[in-house]
Amino acid sequence: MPFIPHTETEIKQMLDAIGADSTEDLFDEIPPHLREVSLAGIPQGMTEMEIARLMRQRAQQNSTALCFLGAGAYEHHIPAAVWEITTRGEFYSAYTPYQAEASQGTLQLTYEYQSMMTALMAMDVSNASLYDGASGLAEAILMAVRGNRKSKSRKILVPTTVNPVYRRTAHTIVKGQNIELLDVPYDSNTGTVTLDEIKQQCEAAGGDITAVVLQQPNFFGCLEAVDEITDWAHENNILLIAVVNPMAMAVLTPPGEWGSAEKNSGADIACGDGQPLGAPMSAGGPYYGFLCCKQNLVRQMPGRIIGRTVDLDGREGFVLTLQAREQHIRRSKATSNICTNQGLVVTASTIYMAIMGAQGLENTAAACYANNRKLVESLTAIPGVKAAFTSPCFHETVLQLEQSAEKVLAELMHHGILGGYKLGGDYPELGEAILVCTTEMRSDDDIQTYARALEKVLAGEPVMAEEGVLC
Amino acid sequence: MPFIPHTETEIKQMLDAIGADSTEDLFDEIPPHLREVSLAGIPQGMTEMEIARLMRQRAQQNSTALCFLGAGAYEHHIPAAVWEITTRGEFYSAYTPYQAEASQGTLQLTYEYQSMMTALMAMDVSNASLYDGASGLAEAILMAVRGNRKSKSRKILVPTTVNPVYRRTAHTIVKGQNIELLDVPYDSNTGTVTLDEIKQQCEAAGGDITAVVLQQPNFFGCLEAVDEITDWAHENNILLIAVVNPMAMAVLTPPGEWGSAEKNSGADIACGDGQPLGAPMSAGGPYYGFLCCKQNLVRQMPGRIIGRTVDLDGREGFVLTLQAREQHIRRSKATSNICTNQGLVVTASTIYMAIMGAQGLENTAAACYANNRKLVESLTAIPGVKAAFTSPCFHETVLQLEQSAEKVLAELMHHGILGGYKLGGDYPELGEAILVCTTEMRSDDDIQTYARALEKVLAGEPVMAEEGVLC
Amino acid sequence: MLIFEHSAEGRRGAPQSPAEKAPLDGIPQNLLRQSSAGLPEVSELQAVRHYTRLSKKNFSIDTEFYPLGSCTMKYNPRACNSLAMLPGFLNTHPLTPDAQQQGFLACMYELQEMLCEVTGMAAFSLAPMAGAQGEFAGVAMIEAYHRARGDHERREILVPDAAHGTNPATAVMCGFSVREIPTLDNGDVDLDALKQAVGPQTAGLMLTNPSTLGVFERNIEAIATVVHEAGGLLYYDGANLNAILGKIRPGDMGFDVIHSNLHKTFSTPHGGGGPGSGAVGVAERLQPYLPLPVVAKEDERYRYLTSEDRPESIGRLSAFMGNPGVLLRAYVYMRFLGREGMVRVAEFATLNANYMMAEAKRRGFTLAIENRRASHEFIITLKNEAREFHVSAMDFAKRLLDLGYHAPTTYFPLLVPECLLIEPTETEAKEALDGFMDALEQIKHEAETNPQLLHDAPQTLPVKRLDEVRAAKQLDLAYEPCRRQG
Amino acid sequence: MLIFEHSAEGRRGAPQSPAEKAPLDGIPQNLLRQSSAGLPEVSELQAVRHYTRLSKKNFSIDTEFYPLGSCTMKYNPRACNSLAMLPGFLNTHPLTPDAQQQGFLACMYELQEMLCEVTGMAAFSLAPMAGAQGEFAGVAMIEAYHRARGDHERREILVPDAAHGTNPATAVMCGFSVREIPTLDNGDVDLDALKQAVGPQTAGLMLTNPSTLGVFERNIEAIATVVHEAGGLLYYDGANLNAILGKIRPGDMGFDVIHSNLHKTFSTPHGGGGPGSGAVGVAERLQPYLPLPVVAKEDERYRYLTSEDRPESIGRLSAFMGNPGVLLRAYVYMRFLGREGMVRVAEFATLNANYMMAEAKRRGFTLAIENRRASHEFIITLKNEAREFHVSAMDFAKRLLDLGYHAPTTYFPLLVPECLLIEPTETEAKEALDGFMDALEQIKHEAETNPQLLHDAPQTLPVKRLDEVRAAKQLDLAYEPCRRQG
Ligand SMILES: Cc1ncc(COP(=O)(O)O)c(C=O)c1O
Ligand SMILES: Cc1ncc(COP(=O)(O)O)c(C=O)c1O
Repeated sequence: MPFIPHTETEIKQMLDAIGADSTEDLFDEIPPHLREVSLAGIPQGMTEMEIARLMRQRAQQNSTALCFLGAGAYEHHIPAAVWEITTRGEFYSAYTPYQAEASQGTLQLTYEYQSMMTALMAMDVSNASLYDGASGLAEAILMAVRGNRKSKSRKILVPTTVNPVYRRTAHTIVKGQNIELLDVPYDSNTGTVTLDEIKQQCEAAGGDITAVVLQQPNFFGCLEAVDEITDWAHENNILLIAVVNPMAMAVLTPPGEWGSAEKNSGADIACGDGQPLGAPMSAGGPYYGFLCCKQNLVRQMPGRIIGRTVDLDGREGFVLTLQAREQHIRRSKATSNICTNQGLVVTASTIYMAIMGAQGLENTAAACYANNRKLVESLTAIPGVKAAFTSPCFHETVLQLEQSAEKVLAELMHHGILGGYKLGGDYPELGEAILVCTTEMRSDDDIQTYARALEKVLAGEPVMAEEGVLC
Repeated sequence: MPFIPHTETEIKQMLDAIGADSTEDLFDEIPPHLREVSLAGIPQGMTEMEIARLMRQRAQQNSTALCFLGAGAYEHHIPAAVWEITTRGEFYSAYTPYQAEASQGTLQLTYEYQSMMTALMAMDVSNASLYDGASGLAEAILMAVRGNRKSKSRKILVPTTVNPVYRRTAHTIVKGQNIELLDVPYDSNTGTVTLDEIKQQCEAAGGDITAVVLQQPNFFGCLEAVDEITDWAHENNILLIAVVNPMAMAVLTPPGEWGSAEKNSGADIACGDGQPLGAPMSAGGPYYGFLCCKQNLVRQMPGRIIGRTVDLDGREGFVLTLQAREQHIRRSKATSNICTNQGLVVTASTIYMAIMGAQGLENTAAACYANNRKLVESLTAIPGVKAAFTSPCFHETVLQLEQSAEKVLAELMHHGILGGYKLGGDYPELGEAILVCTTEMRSDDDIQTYARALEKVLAGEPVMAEEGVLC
Repeated sequence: MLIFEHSAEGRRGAPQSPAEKAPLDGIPQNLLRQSSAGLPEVSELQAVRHYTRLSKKNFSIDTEFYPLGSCTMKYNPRACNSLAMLPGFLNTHPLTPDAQQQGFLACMYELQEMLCEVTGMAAFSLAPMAGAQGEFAGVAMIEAYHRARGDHERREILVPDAAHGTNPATAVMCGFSVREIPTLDNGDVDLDALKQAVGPQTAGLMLTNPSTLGVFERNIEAIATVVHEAGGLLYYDGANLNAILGKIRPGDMGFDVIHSNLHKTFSTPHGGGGPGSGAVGVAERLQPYLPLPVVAKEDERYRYLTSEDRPESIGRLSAFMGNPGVLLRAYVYMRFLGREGMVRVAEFATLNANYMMAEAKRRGFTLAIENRRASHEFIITLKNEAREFHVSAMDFAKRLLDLGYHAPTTYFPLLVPECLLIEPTETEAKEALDGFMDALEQIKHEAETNPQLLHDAPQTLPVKRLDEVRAAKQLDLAYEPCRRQG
Repeated sequence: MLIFEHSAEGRRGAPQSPAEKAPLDGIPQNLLRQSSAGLPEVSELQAVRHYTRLSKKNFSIDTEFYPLGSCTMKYNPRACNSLAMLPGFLNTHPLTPDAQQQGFLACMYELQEMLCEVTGMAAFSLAPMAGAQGEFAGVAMIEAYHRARGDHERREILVPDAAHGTNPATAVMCGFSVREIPTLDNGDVDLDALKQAVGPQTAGLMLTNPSTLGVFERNIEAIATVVHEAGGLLYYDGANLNAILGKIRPGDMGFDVIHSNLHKTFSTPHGGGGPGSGAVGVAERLQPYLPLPVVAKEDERYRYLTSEDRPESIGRLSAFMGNPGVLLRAYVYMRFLGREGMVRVAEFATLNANYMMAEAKRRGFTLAIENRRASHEFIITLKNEAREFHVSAMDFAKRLLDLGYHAPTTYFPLLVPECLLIEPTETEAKEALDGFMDALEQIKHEAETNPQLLHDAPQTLPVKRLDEVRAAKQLDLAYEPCRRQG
């Protein structure tokens, strides 16, 4: 019996102690006519040997193409130590640290995580994680609505340069609470949002706006003018919600430092997806959403928070704190319903950040930037390919093609290349545009491979058998 | 500086404490003219990202063929838990357990290993491992020579059904001590050695023989008549050294029970390669040699031995014991020069045996046997293929071909099949014979795949493109 | 010691990033970070040692018996981890065309199908990333269903008072108000109170069955009838399916929508707090509203359904596919179990719980609910011990830690004073259950003779009892030098 | 508790083998096992928990500073493990045709080449599976060399008295007799004694440099001349190359043959006792005798050399290719380090050792050898403390364990009374070295004021001091029910 340790003798002893004749008796409170369950549609159990073989086959059916896709998930190098330690049984198979004294490992690690995130974001406080970046933005919006007592509107300005899936997800989650997300169009020249446009939308909405969302780098990879928008928001009692790529924050101005260097500057809430910091792409997850805020918003924070305290002997120790915000105490009045979060991925991410260090992360981020510049240079040298926007980018760039983006990407796939993300669906105005991404993983060779393949594809050359890496 | 934690400030502080101006000064006792070392032939250092990519490419250049090769290394299923626990830092990065109190993990585990091996082999004592099966046989022979005080000859009978590489390795290692290994030919009908032949070789050698070696199952996969040979050896004051496949011992009579069921029966020494018990094939290692003996030979045992004892409070604990046999104490009079052994593989093997349990191991061994029967049946149904010997086999069998074994194996490789081991090199008398092996890993489908491929190859059909799994 | 306290400026021990920083020219100065990123600078060895040592300060299934009620702390098979982490899965970008991730999609499709089969629902979405998000999806679908029918007045969700805190919190997130339904002493929902509560304002009822009291709701069919007749829908909080797997199916009980915590019943690891999966299943009539993505099979090929296929979907809950790595682990686990294994889970989880309950009674403990079968869990109340010896359930819990056992859930459900909610799961051997009961009995004896031992517990862990009040008052949520300097 | 004590007859918890046993018909009854195989029957969870808990009873590099002299306990990069365990390597059968394992063979070839470069030898074989087997190979080659020249009288190997025990043991295994050469107080070999000892019976000298006393042999060139002029060969015990990597090469010092412990200098893990690799390198004239297999490169393809290519080889030392998994780890590590990294190993290993030696002196400890540079290690002698306070080096060692440090090597080399041989390695930060020296100083103080603390140590580990005498007298080498019943 896989995973069941009972012997016949023990079963007998246990039933005797219970005073039952068979295990079937233990289910006698269930209405008998409901107890006729057939699981015919579920296959028979397998041995580990058989499953391992099956899963290896399945894994092999997935692509091993050279990845120039980003759009919210990024292929970064993850040091081997990260997941080897993360999957140690003591981290892997523990529950939420409700018994603090028996969970100091997870608790201290999470406190360190919070510290790292506040440092990286230059914010005051971080929680212990939310599900992912998209749902994290929803929580940030809910938090802003609770936190901005000066605004009654429940209206949030969301530029269309914010990841479209994030916008859709946020909508799903906040709509039940009568919160409105209002689009702000971007400048078709720069690929970024302008303060003028934001002002205009604010006025159009009646002038009372609860918060404005700003993504840096934005979905097009472009860098937004974060300082002036942050200052304007604060002047108008609007909270600023930053959505950022944490890897980029090693080299870009972090949300806590947006705006003029005055007392009240900086984003009020910073959120995003922690995936770039140690989580494999893994077909979409598990990643995690991070959430940081200024001190004055801490009691509006959803999710778990770890605090440092002392034990009876005055020794330092760590506990779950401010639990009165949470659903298991506050029930219907909680800041959120979140309970289970993405703890193990946070564990990995913390170890990742510790191993990389500030300098390591900076160098990695700078390499992403430099590689993307090389890629864009190589690709835009090909006739029929040009950069769509003028703004500087971090590690993603929108390229404008003269042929069908869909077809080009499909042909690149035949060359074993994941060539980028087709933008026409969410941004019809961009036509045949693709979003390409280059991390530190893409070598000069890889970039040349892409350039050569794109050249051939655009020239209509057929794929040679030996080039067809996979389909 | 990869792996070097020193900062400039610390280096300065440390040099100051030493009273040196630079690290170069610390090497001033080395003759200066010898200090001009250039390592131009060594490539520059790489980042983990780069090395990971290189190693993944290298790993992909290795074959993923369907394996019907045995001949001393076997593809068995290894539960995922085995190596996940084995590579925990506490096992992985510890040294030999010289400080017993700080090494109870490794020590107790090794004591359990010794217990499992004595149980599996039905012997009195096991050591903590030797390097591998081949060198282990050499140590067993040296041990027999030291242990058999009744024989002066230093002559050992070794049937040619013992793995040829083991015989060669043993020769390399024992020859310096004037020990002679004498061949005993096998019966060309049964593929096993007969008692008559052994007696004959014993007489030819002058009647004084120190030990006789017997492999079960033998190199041809055939089962030797272990009982009568063991009895005869003991009647003649000859020690019996068993070389066995430990997986097979789950279903075959273990060495400690060879011979008539009398007091003195059983092999005196049992050795072999532990690879089938949890070690991946890994291009040849690391595996480990196991070595068991009867109680009276324990002080002749080479290698480490763990004993159970008590601490100051009477609590059970484990220590290295009988160290007076070993080189670090006994120096030139030690039982062997072995120091580092194969500890981590033994760790894996112990966990493997614990997870499998007696019944699990039995079922696995029985599946190997059954699968091999299926394979042999399928293959010998093909014209031009027949079994070479009449004896029952465990999971390997010698097949006689009518075409060049070398060519057939090469063509099978084009079908993505490692078809077996060519015996003609070591056994010219067998002509175009191959040794095939089937473990529990080979499904009925795999067996049919082999049969179909072999049929085509023997019929001279060319390999179709889509069948050519790899070359 | 914090990792930051091992840090030294200028240390670069790791071979993990380019040694030199590429120039960032082209980015305007004001957009470039001026301060350091503030992460610790330690060597790889220091990091490995620090986190390996931290890990040793955790209790976990792999090291201790962990009978935490309502959390289903069962063995997490190691193969589920290693097979979910095969490079072919880890290296798949989520936006890879469907045709190039058929291996992964096949697993997801089959997982949906198996969940339908075992719960009796018509369709599943694997999108929700934990139980609470599954609840959100479920309640949002209830809302969408009523709205689609023009039934705009149903603004109330009913929740038994024994419910998990996520239930009321979820209802509110979806814009509903919450009304609590009381529970009878025998553990069943107060059917009369329920009848009083339902009405045209009722959107639905969220029910956990077996309830968090560890008993099966015997009136489930009557409850379903009451709610359905009032025009409401039935939500099944299937966080814990362990006790009913293959024994009874929520779909057959009349539920319209359910979520299942794959990180409990299907043994994906809890990871010290997550990630999980709260896959959500629905009856036929709710299928159009399922959250995306969902995987469909057409002509032996698998593909993600989009909002074009499902225009009425409540939408997306995450940027991609929920938590695929968790889903893969659950998939592997279900293939391990197979049809027969599922039933065994229920049988042995229930056997273990009932055995421990019988033993608890035999050893003189008071059960929260008498004369009922335990489901996968049961409750001891220590109210007598609290009154007589001034020891609390928390004291028992902490003392258990000293004896090498993780404590059961304490103070939940809120209805039972000084309670311990004990869930052994099916993967624990009798030896572990007996050891735990011996420990509990010993502590009971200590409470009577030497209660200070309990108050002072734990003594053998890295820290003694921690000051939670101070933690909440003198907030220290990040290492000082890391906090925003402004 | 032993794993056997968790066993219960009839338990089958593991999904790891076919549920049914296939029939064994066709095998004669007397060849079939009648008894059970005697392994414990535990569930997978029980096994995982048992061995996870056991692991926690070990000190290791990943958890503690481990300055065990002569053992080079440095950081074992985790990537070396994960990359050596890629399925492409693990699933390679050793008898796979060379053409189908080019990836693996390429690594092995390059490893040979890098070892040649860093040691200054002409050729390497990776076959030996640990240092001792490397020594065996080396001495066997010396034997083969003399024999090939008809020089049959050279039956003696010279070994300094400071040598590791494997050296004399190896010489005897190869059929030689051993003569010891004394060491001077300054740590150098007694050159006069050596001159006396050499002669026509001299097959060779085995030398460790830096010696096990932690100092560099300054007269190495003179020694080489003496031995070579007497017709002997020079063997370099390169178990510890850490102190000289990129600084001086054994080949340049005049050595004819060397082995290198890849599990020390090149950081493959010690694994609680192995496996290791004792790769062996030779000067041109010994190349024909190298043990097989060796990997050659021809026309950009790699292949194993066989005895047909190398008829004079001393032969094989193992069934296949030594310890490939270990070799792969060493290969990855060397690619990490690269040219520059090698030199850094020597510099920082030496810096750390000299710093600790200076600190030891400053804190009032007696050094075994005064006024010398430390190599990668150095020796403290506690003979004064032993005389004055009746505490031994072993007491110091055990007390260090209590303070969270693995003890240095004790009582080796045999020449130095009450010694601690301390090797910090290059991967430890100053913080760890200072912590250790503080602990040592504290213990010295305790020895003076409260020596009982030392005698009673350790107190904080799973067991107190163990009775080794009893272990050796009342032999208990296997769990009773497992032993042969006869
Ligand atoms: C009954 C019940 N419902 C809901 C939940 C919430 O699930 P999750 O923590 O996955 O969000 C839990 C888990 O704690 C639970 O036990
Ligand atoms: C100087 C010296 N020589 C030889 C050896 C033997 O090496 P191994 O243990 O790998 O056989 C060692 C290791 O302990 C050593 O330190």
